[in-house]
Order: sequence, then C-alpha cells, then structure tokens
Amino acid sequence: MNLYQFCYGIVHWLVGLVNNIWYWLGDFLPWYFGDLFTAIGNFAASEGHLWFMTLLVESVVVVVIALINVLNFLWIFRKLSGRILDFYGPYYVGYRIGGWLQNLADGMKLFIKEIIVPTKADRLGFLLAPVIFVGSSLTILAVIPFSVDFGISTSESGEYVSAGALFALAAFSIAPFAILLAGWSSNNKYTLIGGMRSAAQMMSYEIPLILCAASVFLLAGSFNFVEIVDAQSGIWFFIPLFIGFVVFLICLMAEVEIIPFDLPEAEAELVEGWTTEYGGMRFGLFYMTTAVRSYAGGALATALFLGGWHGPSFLPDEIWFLIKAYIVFTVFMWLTWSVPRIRIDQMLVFGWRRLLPLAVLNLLIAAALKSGGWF
Amino acid sequence: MAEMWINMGPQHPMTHGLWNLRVKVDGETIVDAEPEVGYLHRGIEKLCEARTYPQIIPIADRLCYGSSLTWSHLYCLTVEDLMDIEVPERAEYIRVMAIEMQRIASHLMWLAAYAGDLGLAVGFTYTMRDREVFVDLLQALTGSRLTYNYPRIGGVAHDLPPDFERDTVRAVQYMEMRLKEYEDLFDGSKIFMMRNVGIGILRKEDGINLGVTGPSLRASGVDYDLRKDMPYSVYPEMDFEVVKHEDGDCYARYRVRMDEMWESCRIIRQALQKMPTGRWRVVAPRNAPVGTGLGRVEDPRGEAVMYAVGDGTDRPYRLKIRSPIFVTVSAAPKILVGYKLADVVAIMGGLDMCIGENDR
Amino acid sequence: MDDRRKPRTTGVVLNPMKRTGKQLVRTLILGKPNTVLYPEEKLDLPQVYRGKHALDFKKCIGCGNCVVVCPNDCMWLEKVEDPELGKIERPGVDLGRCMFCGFCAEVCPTVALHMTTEFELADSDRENLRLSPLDIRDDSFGETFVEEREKRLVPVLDLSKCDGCEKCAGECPEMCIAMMPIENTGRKKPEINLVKCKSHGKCAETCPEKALTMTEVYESYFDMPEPKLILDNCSGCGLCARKCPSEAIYMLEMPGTEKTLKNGKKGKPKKRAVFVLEKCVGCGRCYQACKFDAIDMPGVRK
Amino acid sequence: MSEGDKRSSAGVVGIETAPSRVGENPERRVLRALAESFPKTVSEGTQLRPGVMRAKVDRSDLYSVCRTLREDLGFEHLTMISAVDYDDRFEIIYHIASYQSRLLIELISTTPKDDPVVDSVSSIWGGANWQERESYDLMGIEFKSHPKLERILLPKDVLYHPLRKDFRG
Repeated sequence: MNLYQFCYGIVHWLVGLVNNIWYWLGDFLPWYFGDLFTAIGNFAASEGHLWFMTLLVESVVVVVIALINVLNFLWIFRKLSGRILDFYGPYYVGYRIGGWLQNLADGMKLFIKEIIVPTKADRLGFLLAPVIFVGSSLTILAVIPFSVDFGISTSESGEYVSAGALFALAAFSIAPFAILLAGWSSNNKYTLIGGMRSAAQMMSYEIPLILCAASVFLLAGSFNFVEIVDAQSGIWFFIPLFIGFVVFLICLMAEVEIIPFDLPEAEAELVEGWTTEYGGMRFGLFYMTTAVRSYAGGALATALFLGGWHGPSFLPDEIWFLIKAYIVFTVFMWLTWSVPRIRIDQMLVFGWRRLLPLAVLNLLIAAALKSGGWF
Repeated sequence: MAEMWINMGPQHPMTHGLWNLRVKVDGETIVDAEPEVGYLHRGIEKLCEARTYPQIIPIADRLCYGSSLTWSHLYCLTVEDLMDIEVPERAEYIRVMAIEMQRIASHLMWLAAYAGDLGLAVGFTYTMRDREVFVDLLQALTGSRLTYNYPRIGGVAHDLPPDFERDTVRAVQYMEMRLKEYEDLFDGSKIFMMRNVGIGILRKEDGINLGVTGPSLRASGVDYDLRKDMPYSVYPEMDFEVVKHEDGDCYARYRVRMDEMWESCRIIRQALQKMPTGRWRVVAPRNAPVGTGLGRVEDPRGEAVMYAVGDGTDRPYRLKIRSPIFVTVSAAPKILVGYKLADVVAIMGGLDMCIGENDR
Repeated sequence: MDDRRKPRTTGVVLNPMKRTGKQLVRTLILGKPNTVLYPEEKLDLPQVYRGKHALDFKKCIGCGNCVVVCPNDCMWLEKVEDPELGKIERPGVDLGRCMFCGFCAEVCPTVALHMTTEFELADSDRENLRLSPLDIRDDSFGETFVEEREKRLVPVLDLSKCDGCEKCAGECPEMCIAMMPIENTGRKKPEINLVKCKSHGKCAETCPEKALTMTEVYESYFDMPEPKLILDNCSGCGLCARKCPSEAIYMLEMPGTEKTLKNGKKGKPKKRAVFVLEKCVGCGRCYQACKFDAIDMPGVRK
Repeated sequence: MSEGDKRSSAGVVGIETAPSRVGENPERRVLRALAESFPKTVSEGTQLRPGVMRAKVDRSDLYSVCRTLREDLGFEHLTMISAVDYDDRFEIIYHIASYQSRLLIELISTTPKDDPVVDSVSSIWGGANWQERESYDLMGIEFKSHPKLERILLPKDVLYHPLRKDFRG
C-alpha cells in the first residue's frame, strides 16, 4: 500500500461519514435545500473531489513528516556544532532525549516576542518577504518523495509529479527574490548590502547547480524523482559523476547560505545581513527556513546522486533516504565549522571561474556516458 | 551602487568594544575610512591623581581586559623608576613568567576574536579553551581570572603556589601541541589564506611614520622589540628571538603573533629554570620623591609607555598612559582604503583592538 | 624551531576538516566536551582566589586599615556588640562596589580579614550586597589554609610595667635595643630595632617586670605612616589611647606639672601620650581622634 | 642567535665614556649634535639611563628641533606626547625613539599658563596626529597648524579640559 491508497482510504471513509449528514439533511429539509445538500453529497463522493482531497491530505502528511525531520536537523545542527566546537549543545530542555526540545522552547519564546516593523521600512515588502521565503522553501518539501510508496503521488499506481526535480530546483531559486525584497524593504544599509550579495551569490551559483542536476537528468532520462532514483538501482550517480556531485554539494551550500558562503548574513561585517531588522518569530522563521532548505538540499543530493532510497533491505526505504540526507547534512556541518567565511568577490570568482567549467565538464562526461551507451 | 558612508559601530560585531569605524564604500570597495573613539573614556589618568600609589594598581589592570597584567606591571615599573626601588630578582622572574603567560593568553584571545570575525567559530572556541589553561595558571598564581592585581610596587603579591612549576611545564607543552593544531586549522585552510594573504598591506615607511608599534609593525619588517632593544626586568637573561615578517599584510600580522607565542613558551620555560629563590617583595615607600618616572614595555599590542610625575606626596601628580592601540587605530584609514568591505574585519581584527586601553 | 611546520594548503579545506573531525570524534564518541555544566559541577578554585570576604572577629582589632586602603571606598567600620568581645568596631563591606582587589586582606596587620573562594554573590537587590560585619564573620576561616605572610617573633613592650631598668638592652645579642629617654617624664623606654632583631627572646627572659613579651607579628608589606606627638599641644586627655586599636599609646604622667589647687593641695600631674611604635599599625585613628592637633601623621586624612 | 646577542649588548652600552669623540657613546653624540645645531634653544641635555636622554627645548624652536631629530639623527618614532599642568607652566613632553640606534629622547617644552600653544609635529610624524588631539582634548594645549584639531575622547560640545589641575568635576 502506498501513501496515495492510504490517504484515499482515509478520505473515502471521512467523506462517507460526512456524506451521511448531507444525505440526511437532504432527506429532512424542504426540496430546495434538500436538492442542494444531495448535490453536495454527490459532489463530495465524486472521484475528482476524492482525488483532490487525497492530494491535500497527502501533502499535509508529507510536509509534516518533513518538518519533523527539519526539527531533527536543527537539533543535529546545534548538537553537532556544539560537539565540534567543544561544548555540549542543547542539554536541559528535554534532558532525556538529548535536549531535543530546545528548538521548540526557542520557537515558543520567539512566538511571544513583539513584532517590530521599522518606521521607514517598506511595510508591505517587509511583511511579505518572510512569507515568500518560507512558502517557497516549504514547497520544495512537497515534491520530494521519501520512497516509491511515500510521497505526494497523483494516482494509485504511484505516479509522481513528472517534472518534480525541476519544480524543486525552481522553488529553490525563488529565495533570492525574497531576500532581496527583505534587504531592500528594511531600509538599512546592512540589509541592502546583504540582499545585493545574496542576489549576486544565488545567480552565480544557480547555474552550476542546474548544470549538475542536468547531467543527472541526462543519465536518468527523466525529471521524475522516482525514475531518477530507479535509474540508480545499479550504480549511484555520484560515482560516474563525482565532479558533478562535489560541485553540486558546494553550490547547495551556497544556496543554503551556510558558513563558507553565508555572505548575505555575514555577522562580522554586516550585523546580521539581510535579517538585521527582523525580530521575533519572523527571525525564527528565517532560522527555521535555513534548516528547511538544508533538509531540502540534503534530500535533493540524496535523490539525485546518492541512490535515493536504495539500500540494504533490513531497513525500510524511507529510513535509508533520511539516513543519506542526514549524512549529507552532517558533512555540510562538518565543513561549515572547519572554514572561515569567504569574501564576496572571491566567491563570485570561485563560482564563475571554477565551478561553472567543472559543471560543464561534468555535463560533457554525462553526455559521453549516455552516448556511449553505459546508461 | 553610489558611494555611501557605513557606520561600523559603536554597536557592531566587528568592533569588539565600543568604537565606531565609519567607512565610505563604493559598492563593496572602501574609498575612505574614519575611526571614532572615546565611547569608553573613563578618565583613568585623572582618577589616578586622586589615589595613592598602591591603589592605582587595580585601576591599571582595568586599562585592558585582554592583557591586564602587562599594564599593572608597566605601572609598577614606572613607579619603581620614580621611587628608585630595587626589585628582588625572584620577583622579576615571576613577573616575566607571568607577563609572558599573559601575552600568550592575550594573543589567544586575539586569535579567538580574529577567527570569530572571519566566521571560523571553531577557531574561537578552541583558542578560548586553550586560553583557559593559562588563565587557570594565572588564577592559581594571582587569585583572579581577568583583573589580576598581581604586581606590586617592589615585587609581586604572592609567591608561586605549590605545584606551579609542574603545571606550567605541562601547560607549555600543551600549548606547543595546540599551536601546531592551529597551524593546520588556519594556515592549512585555503579559505583562511585567501582571506589573509595580500590583505591590508601596511608598508614599512607608513608603519613607522604613523607610529604603529608591536606585532603590527614587526609584520611590516621593522625589527624592533622593546624586550630586546630596551630591555627591562630580566629579559636580557632570556634567550629568545624577535619575530619579524616582511610582507605587512594580515597574514604576516597573524604569523608574527603565532610565532610570538612560540617565543613566549620558550621564555616561560627559561624563566622557570632560572628562577632563583629568595624574597619576592620589598616594602615600597609610601611617598614618591619629586621627579619623573618612565616605564616602557612591549605590550602584546605594541609599545606601552607610562610617565609618572611625583610631587613628594603619596599620590602621583600626573600619570600619562600611552596606549599602543590608540596610535595604531589612527593608522587604520591608511591600511583600509582600497580593500573590500569584508576585509575591514580582517584588517581591524588583525590590528588587535582593545578599547579599554584605547580610550583609557 | 624545528617542530614548526610550513603551512600546506594543497588539501584546500581537508586540513582543518581533519582537525575538527578529530575533535568531533573526541567529544561525541570518546568522551565529554571541555565545558563544565556549571550549576551542577564547579571547578576547584585556588587558595589565593579573591572572592567574598571573611572576617575573624577574634583576631580583628578594628584598626580600619582595610577601610583606608580600599580603592573604592566600599568598606566602613561598624559598631557591633558581641557577647564575648563586648562593644567593638568591625569592618563591613559593600560587595556591590567591591572590585575584589584584595588590598584589604593584604593590609590587615593581624591577618583577620581573608578572601574566601566563594564567588556566587549575585543578588537582585543592591541593599543585600551591603554586608555588615556579622554577615562576613567567620572565626575559623584562617585555620583552613596556610597564610603566606611570614610571622615573626618580636618583643613587644608593655610600657605600664616597664621601669626602665636597661637589663634588656644589655642582654640583646644583636645590640638592637636602645634605652631612649621619654621627654618630660624622666623615664626611659627601650626602643627595639625590629630590622636587626633576630627573635632570640633574651630580652623577654631577663625582663624582671615581664614588660617585654615575645609576640608573633605578621610582616607587613605596606609602608604605613607613623604618628608623631607635638608635645606642646598635647593636653593629656587620653582620647588617642582609648581610640588606639593596638594599644600602642600609653598615657604617662609628667612630674613637675602638678597644678596647685585652691585648697593648697597639689593636683594630679599632667599626662602625655607615649607611642610604642613596634605595636603601631599605622591606622591613623589617634590622629583623627585628637582634638588639639597634637598628633601629626603625614599621609592620613582627617 | 648571535645577531640577537649583539643587538642586546648594543642596547645596554655602558655609561662611562671614553675621552675622545671616537668612542663617544651614542647618547652623548645625539645630545652634542642637538646642542651644536641649536645652541640657544636646546638646554640641559642629560643622559638618564643607558639609551634614554632628556633635553629641554624652547617652544619657538620645537618644530625645527623635531625635524632635525627625524631627518638627521634618525629618530623616526614619536612614542608619546604628554602634557603636564604645573602651577606656573604647562610642560609638553615628547618621547621620541630611534629604531636604528635604539635610543629614546625626552624633549621637554614649556609654555606659559595663559598661552598654551606649541607647533604641531604631525607633519613630521604621522602618529603625532591623534596624540596631539588627545593633549588638546584633555589638557587644552593648542597645536599650531594641526590638520584637524578637534576633541577626540570627549564629546565635541564639552567646554572644559579635564586633566587640568583647576578642573573640578
């Protein structure tokens, strides 16, 4: 049974339950109301409505599970940072589960803080930017399946969004717009520079990222996550496309904005970069969204290069998928805490002069492999 | 982007204290800079005129939170010059050992702040952790962790505590092991080198003319260290080298301080070996004679000078303090112009700002 | 210098990653991180640590040297009544102003004031930080550690017993006792050169009146001011002798100054103050107490 | 190490001087050079310690004395400018060090109480700029032809000079 069937069952049962009321009302009330309610009941029982409701329930299930993983990511981020930096990390809140509840406690604290909009800020842009940033990042989570049977599929046979990978990459690159908006609308020099840096950075790193993903699409012959992962059942793509894998990881770090590339919020020179003027839960949302994007990045790297949910069968597929994503994230963290921040011009030079040629080379290798008939 | 002034400070993560660096940027390139200081001016020079000579020692500690021992040591040297006191030899050795420990601790704190500025949080925590070793030693020696109040006019406050030699030798060994690790962590990192090599070049002539002293000047190729060139205390007895680099960039400044830590480890070892027995303190007279006293030491940040005028009472008539950072920071515009905004943190971090002694 | 290595950046970021990876293994798998979980575990503090004050009421003589030397004016003398010691003056301390420099403990002539290793002193109310002498009283603290300042056995003179027999001066092997006449009283008192004294104790043994006793005195590193008597101004009221915490001032009669009363009898002779400087702790309370400007003490504020 | 030993022994050269000028120690040489160049304005040249000298300079000639020190005698580092407020005069004390010969000279210049003006030396040593501003700020000494003589440690609207003895806070 896959997730679609499971959710379909739930929706079917729920609709049946509710339809009892509609039909009873239809029988009970006078004719002009009765027909209406009967029509509603009929509509609710129709295949199209059931399909739509199933999709909604599916997305809720998938996104909630992904968000729980994001909480885990935050916890790993703090715990691992602590251990690398030689201290304990979260400890007291949720003492028995290793301080896991610390993020929830921080979230609650941030929720009760005042929302401050600077007087001279552009109010609409200032309030809209977090929404765009968070919304676009959450959208990525919806299209990445955990396994063949666990994702937002559109039919009983497990049909996923056919251009899911493209959709994910597209949603990934909405963020600079939100950052630029946030930086500009805050009416602060630091945020403005942070936003500008973010735009420049995202633009220069988006291209190698997409080129590396394109080489995977070339080998797999599809934009669909399930088909891409199925194409890796023999050999994971990071072995033939090792250059692409490394470039992809570096670009992901730049997209997620963690330390060697966290120039938009370089706290030493630009106080907190583009998030300087945001406080309370808005800042908390930005913080959480960084974890969401880390998770999405790890999941993308897993699905595109690390064989997705393939693994020895003693663990379920979903767990394999998560383990791989966690490992990618751990490597991110490890690298993050080992190096200082890079400078913006060096970063652009690195992006355009090093990563882009490598990504093109990687694409050539992929094309050669494909035309040679190995894949 | 048009040119605009950016205030980096008074409340800014780069400043490590309360001062303001106004930079004029064209895009991300700095075209002009203007430091503004004075936010932490406490009037210590005036304060000293109202206190007796021993009471000023804890005030001198408060001049710099990073290396308080060197300042109280400098104050004691100045007053000993004024009063013409002969300090027992054991006290001199203890002082030299303690201020070299303080130098290591101060340089480690600088390295921590510098690493933090560059975004290397690991560098911050590791160096602060290893600084703790020396702070613990100094705590066992002096009784406090930050403002030690240890040197006295005519000696030091306490003798060495039991087991101190053993602990010190261990700490120095640990430190030398750690220094190798830092060289992997910093020098071995391509990104660190990219951020440092060729950034913030201070030419030799500019450095001399602008009065820059200490490690920042030695990184520009001037071979001048007061410990060698105008020896005070028992530094002539010690065998160490003056560290010098020719490049004058951020990396050279970093390198000079790292090498100075090696030399300090050597000095601490020698001071322990050569330490004589005997008294560690003599009674200082209450009143100073009419005259002047001059103390001039090599602070971790540069050349620190105090000039005391005595008028025959138990309070100094005037105490002038020369802070090395006060002069060094006035050279900041010269170094900053032409580099990127992100280099401000590397350059100003590399100069090792300390606002306490800067504003006095 | 051989153990220094040249930097290698060929690994790009692998060198620092090696170091952080080692640290990760060390903290995550092998053992605990370096930090201390503070409220649960506390670090050992060294003996010389300067924390909250502790005052030994029995050793303290209430001289107020600590009050004088304090750079922040955070100490004061307070009148306390003790069932054992009677009415006494003991110092209190305002921890809100204290900067824990330790001068008060260092200057204490009887080593009654100590700095303990207690450092958790925060309070939400400023008033609670003003500690009265009773709050810092700890009579047994001094026994818990070895005092660094050296004790000396020195002969201390009780002038009320001394009859000026000069035996002590003859016995001293270091020749450090000289008999000095006291002006206007016709008596002599032994003056002991404490720098030369080697603590033989012969003077105390030979003294027929037991006026000299060997007492343990802590060395002082502070050059304290000494009082000088201006004899012409002295009215012989004896206020300074009552105020002196270390009982270094004796009021001696001056023969030949008796006034003739109305009934023809001779009255009591005038008195003058005599200082036994070996006992003096230099607190300046005699100077502050004297209403006739008969005591001069340079460097002390009235 | 041999180089370092040589240097340290050169730094603490003995105070006793040979009678001939050939063996004259560097402190005496500097003082004599100053006294010969400015016979009227430089006075009381003494050697305090090995490597440390003191001389008094009339304020009218301060700039040219400093120029000579910088350009001819190799004193390229201005260590400290301190001002002292005496009952009848201000003393402005320049500590100037030489990196080449490892010397330090203490130049004392005096101004009357009602006219605390001396020449600025910030065109000779760039490092003098802020130190002169500090002396102006705290002691009220005015430095002629200083490029930017403003308060530096205190706010710009303060009216007093706090380190003067007649200042009561």
